[in-house]
Amino acid sequence: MTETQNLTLVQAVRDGLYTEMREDDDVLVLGQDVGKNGGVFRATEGLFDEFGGDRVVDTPLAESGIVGCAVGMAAMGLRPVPEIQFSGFMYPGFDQIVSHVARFRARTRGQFTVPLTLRAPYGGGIRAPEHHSESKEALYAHEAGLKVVIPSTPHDAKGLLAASIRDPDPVVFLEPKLIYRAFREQVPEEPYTVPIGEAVTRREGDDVAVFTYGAMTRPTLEAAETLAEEGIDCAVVDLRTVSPLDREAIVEAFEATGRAVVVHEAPKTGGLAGEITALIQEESLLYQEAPVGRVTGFDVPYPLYALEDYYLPTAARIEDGIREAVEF
Amino acid sequence: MTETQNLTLVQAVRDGLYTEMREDDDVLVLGQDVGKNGGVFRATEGLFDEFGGDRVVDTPLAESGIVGCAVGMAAMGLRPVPEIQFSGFMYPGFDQIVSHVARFRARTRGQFTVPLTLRAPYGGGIRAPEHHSESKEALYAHEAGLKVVIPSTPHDAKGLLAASIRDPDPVVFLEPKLIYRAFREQVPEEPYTVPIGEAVTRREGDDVAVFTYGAMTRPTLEAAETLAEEGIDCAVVDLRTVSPLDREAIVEAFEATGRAVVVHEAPKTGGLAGEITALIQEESLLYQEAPVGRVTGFDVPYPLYALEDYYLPTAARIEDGIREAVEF
Amino acid sequence: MSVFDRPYDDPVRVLDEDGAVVGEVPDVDDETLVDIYRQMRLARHFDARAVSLQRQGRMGTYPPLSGQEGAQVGSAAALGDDDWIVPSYREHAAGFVRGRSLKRTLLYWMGHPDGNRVEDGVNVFPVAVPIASQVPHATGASWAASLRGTDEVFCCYFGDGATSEGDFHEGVNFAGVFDTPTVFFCNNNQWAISVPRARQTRSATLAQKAEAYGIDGVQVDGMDPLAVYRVTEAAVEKARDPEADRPRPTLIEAIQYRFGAHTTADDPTVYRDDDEVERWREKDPIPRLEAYLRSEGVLDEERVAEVESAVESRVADAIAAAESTARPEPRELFEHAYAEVPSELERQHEDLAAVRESRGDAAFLEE
Amino acid sequence: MSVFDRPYDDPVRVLDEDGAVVGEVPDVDDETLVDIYRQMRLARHFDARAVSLQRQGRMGTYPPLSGQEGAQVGSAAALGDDDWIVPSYREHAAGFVRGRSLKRTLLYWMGHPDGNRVEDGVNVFPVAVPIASQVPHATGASWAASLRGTDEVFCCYFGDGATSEGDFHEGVNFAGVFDTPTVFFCNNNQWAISVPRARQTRSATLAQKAEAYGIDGVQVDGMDPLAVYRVTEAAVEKARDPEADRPRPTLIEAIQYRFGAHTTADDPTVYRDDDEVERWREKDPIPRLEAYLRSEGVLDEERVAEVESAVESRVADAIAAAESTARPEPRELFEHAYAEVPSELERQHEDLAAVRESRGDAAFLEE
Ligand SMILES: Cc1ncc(C[n+]2csc(CCOP(=O)(O)OP(=O)(O)O)c2C)c(N)n1
Ligand SMILES: Cc1ncc(C[n+]2csc(CCOP(=O)(O)OP(=O)(O)O)c2C)c(N)n1
Ligand SMILES: [Mg+2]
Ligand SMILES: [Mg+2]
Repeated sequence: MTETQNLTLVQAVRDGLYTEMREDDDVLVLGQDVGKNGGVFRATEGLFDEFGGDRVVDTPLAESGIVGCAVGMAAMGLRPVPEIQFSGFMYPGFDQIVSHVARFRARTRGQFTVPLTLRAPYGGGIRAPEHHSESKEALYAHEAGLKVVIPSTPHDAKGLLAASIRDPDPVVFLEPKLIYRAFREQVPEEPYTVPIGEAVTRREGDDVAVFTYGAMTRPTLEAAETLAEEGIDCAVVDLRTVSPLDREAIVEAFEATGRAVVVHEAPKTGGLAGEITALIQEESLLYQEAPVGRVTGFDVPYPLYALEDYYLPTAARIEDGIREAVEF
Repeated sequence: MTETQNLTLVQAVRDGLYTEMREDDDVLVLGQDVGKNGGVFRATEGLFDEFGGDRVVDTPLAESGIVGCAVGMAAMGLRPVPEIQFSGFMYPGFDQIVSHVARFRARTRGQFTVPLTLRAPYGGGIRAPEHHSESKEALYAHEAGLKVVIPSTPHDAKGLLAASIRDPDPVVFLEPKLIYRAFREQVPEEPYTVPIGEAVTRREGDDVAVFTYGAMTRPTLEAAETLAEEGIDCAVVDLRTVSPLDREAIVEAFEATGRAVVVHEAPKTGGLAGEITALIQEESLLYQEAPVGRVTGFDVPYPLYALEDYYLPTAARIEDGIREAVEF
Repeated sequence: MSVFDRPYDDPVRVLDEDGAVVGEVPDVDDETLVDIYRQMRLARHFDARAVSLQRQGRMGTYPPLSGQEGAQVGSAAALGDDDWIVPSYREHAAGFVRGRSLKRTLLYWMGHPDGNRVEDGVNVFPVAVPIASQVPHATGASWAASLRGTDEVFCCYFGDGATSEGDFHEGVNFAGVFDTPTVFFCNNNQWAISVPRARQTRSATLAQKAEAYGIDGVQVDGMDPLAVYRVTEAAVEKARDPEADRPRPTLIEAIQYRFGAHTTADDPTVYRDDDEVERWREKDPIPRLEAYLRSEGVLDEERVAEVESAVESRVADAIAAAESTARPEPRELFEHAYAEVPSELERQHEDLAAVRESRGDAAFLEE
Repeated sequence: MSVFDRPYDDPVRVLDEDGAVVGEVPDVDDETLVDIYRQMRLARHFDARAVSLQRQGRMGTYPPLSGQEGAQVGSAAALGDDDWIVPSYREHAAGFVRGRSLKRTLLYWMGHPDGNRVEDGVNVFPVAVPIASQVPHATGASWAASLRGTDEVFCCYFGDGATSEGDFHEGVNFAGVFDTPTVFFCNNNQWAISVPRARQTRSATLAQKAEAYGIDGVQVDGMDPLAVYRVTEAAVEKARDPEADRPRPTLIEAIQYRFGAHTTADDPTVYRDDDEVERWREKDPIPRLEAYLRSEGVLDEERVAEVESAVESRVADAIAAAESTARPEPRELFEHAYAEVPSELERQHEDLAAVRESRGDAAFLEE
């Protein structure tokens, strides 16, 4: 029988790192404060003591250096897992991500590959200072050569992280920090993977398909429950991987109802909801009974936290968005 | 009577810089090789001699420094026009663009503003080395606080550039270098502006609306001419500004025919065609007779140039895409 | 001889740890000295109160500065009236010296958008959270000043960790090339969260990084406000009115220590010893200056008590004012992204307003 | 005494401009010396032919290296068999020394994807076009080698302009902190396109930027292949087998000049004087080494002629081979973005294939 532990999402991330490092000596983590401090969210707690400073590396404060060094390491066959302290600080490393991480393989016809997993806590809602609440997954999803994974449960977090670390392609692994400690789940102690590129249906429903991921999964499920009381039956699909999208799952869920809503906290314009809408109508226009609704963050810079509750989609806004799609 | 000159697009850019610098002493250009060399595409030719080294500044080779210094200058009331030599080299300055250029105004409730115009030659098709052919306008369009302008004619280039420089908001001004010298047009000698945020119809047509911008405008028009011979009558709308989108013009052109195709050279997934599709079905689903077609670059890193002709949308691919939308 | 002509590892000093004079006291009047003292006391008290507000859930994450008052106040006090500071997120004290209000500083850490506004006429850049990203801003802003022929000097603050970022390198390098009137003031507080100074870089001093840019670099005892004053004053003077060959920009490394946590979200006991903290506490800038001023007869029990109570009431008033500030209106979200609100954004605002209308604010705010 | 213990502005030299010995000749056998000569001749001839291919429209933009052979060949020749180079876009000559084929180098500049592959067993990183972005790669790769306990040293090339980029700063700083076996080799050819060295930075030398990272920095006459050999060999040795206190990484500034244009798209007469070019031509590394080798009796007319004809036919063969390489198939576009082609990308490929099927390649290719 599989032993399990009751873990939060961030503990599951830590456990995923731990088990992958134990499995494979080539795996190492590097980043700011990941060592003795165990990460500002404790995602690497205890790893320094367990694996030592060569495999759990506190780096200087320089994101391009972190990502760029990880590129060099990965090209030489290691499996680096660089951490960027908050996804809002990935931008100083953006050139390395776009110009190198995403394209080393394509450029060299697979001769040089950089199978690194770039982790970052992401998203809003924790009353953080400026620049600490970004959700810009769309930037990475637009870069061919990258995979982009966003877990929404402890179980998935560990399994998707393991899959990412083992994946031959580089993965941007965004961890919704709003739910880092929001709830616990039984997580197997042993290593396992959850496949990249596969969405999962969190709730079955016949009236409308709601697509979401990350921290928005919970208010979406909440909205679905409320609507169920009104007799509106929502399917809720957690995408888990936002690049490449699980097109088959999206199309199937959509065609079952002809109505869809996409929920994400990233800004609307240019966000993934647009892409998902486009792919739905590309594949399934004839099934479409209503416009695909988008319940998203607004097209504004993420505000200081006194206003973040208005910025982020809430269960109420999601409900209204779903109702609109159903009543169209 | 207005004097005009017969200019190429890059000459019109240069002329736009020249007239704006003459009009306003606060306008200055800075970047790599913009001085004595006149820019690697000659977009700043002669400006150094005309305005001197304080206003036409060769900088060290550092994009974050260029953009970051321009932020400081703009915050103090200057109107800097930083040039990034190729849009593929904007990424090292991406943090400054996203974290500061886009949000100085919002953060400070309009107290500090950074009305700079960030120019870069962009797009593929000129047999350039790696990283010289990027079209990643979607990255900037996803950033609230930025405007993103892409001219497709010499006349627009000068007028839009002037509008950008005078605009109170920061503008990312992407110049399709494939058509820098592709054709000439009469361009007024005096200063004038073309409004940001307004699309223009390049060709009227009753059967389908085709939305495009930049260098893709020409093959799109070409495709439209070919299709006209077959009796398919395309409206071609040149968006000119890709953020904020001219939603009204898009909706109007779409509703007139109920069919649309979007053409851009950027990769498909997460590209602006998805956003435009989403906005069309959001506003006008009931008019929709066919899926909105997307004729775009592929979801791959931009190839070395021996393959770029296959990567870029051609008149033939655009024709096929339009035909599909019409025949659906 | 210029204060810059010294080995990089020989910090400028004025007072020793007991407040005894060991270097050249800056040539300022007593009121200025008392003011430096008062500002340090203000900052220290503000800091303690802010940390406690955070503990009580009345404020979000807050970065304390205790221990660093000497560097912040000493430098900011040495600037001219029209000069600017370009801070990171920890320079509350420098901000206060320059006229930034306590109330707005509190509001900022309370997540209120008004906290990011700067009082009119106060020459302080908005807080920069992305490390080192403000460095090129300072270069560009001071460059603009010199292009316009104003006399303004810009003092840019950043930490020891910031020196590892590309933006530090690019920003200071541009300053060297364009010879801008900029003072790059590094608050080397020995730690970048949990990463010690020695792990940031193998260079023996941070001051010597100036070599890479052909500008002057100098160390100063950052817990000696008078030494900081002196070296900043010299850097400002040189920026404003350079000698023939001397570059205008200067890199100052102010050696200091943060007594507290990196932020209220941080637990420093995980990564550093109490012993170390204790050793640095002996260098506390406040008793040092107080001892000197008492020995000079500039301060006495009574004036110290006066300062104390003035500082306490100022902070209390500011907290009261901040806490009674109205919550920002949600429309604020949409108003300032652009000079004019684009139509789509207007629509988004209407959507939000509609939900609030029908559901009330309860739909957004946890109790 | 170590070759690194010298003022930053005192370049290591071995031969003067006429090939007379003015420093310590590296301790290598004659064949190695002839090989350095041969490789420089090869690079020079390759360069001339490549420029002319571009002029004839048989190749795209090409960055010539004439004038820089001494630095590239001298350094690459000093590496051990298992060592690596991490080049920018201009180090064709260094690549040839390490076993990179002429043909693939040509294919790269012809835009053929096969040009980006490296021959099996050849320890050369792919070309890096974004300036300085390869610097952290070299640090990371050499760090990996030292973590794994291999003996490999990584020599990273970049230009004078590259030293202004944040990635240079971050990459070299990491190397200092983690004490990686890396040689940072700066080809200071005086120009970054049209921007002169003096405009890149106010620091008097680039070598002194090493101060910022606590590592050794040294200047070398980059047009003297033997001086370059010597200093690189010392840096490699130190990286592989460091003395107690000495850091493993080294920053080498090789002073040199590009005789030609930045690339075939550039017209240098716009920004620099012929005089300047002429002055630097007198330092040409090839005649210098040739004079020395002739004076030593290692080369004579006959061997020089041999080298010349061997070089010519090698380049001619490579051009023939490159030009007869089949055009890449469009499916190449899709195959390598990911280890496995995602379904949507497969569909995109099918779309393209369908258009080609119905329209033929004429629909894509201008005649
Ligand atoms: C670009 C960036 N990366 C990471 C962070 C997260 N972070 C905030 S403060 C800090 C440490 C800063 O250290 P230092 O520069 O020494 O300043 P100090 O906090 O000690 O004043 C880090 C890593 C950030 N704010 N910005
Ligand atoms: C990040 C980046 N910015 C700009 C460019 C455009 N560019 C190509 S080469 C070059 C000059 C490089 O100068 P240097 O580093 O001295 O190398 P050199 O070409 O002289 O060998 C520039 C600006 C680039 N390739 N990458
Ligand atoms: Mg610090
Ligand atoms: Mg150069």
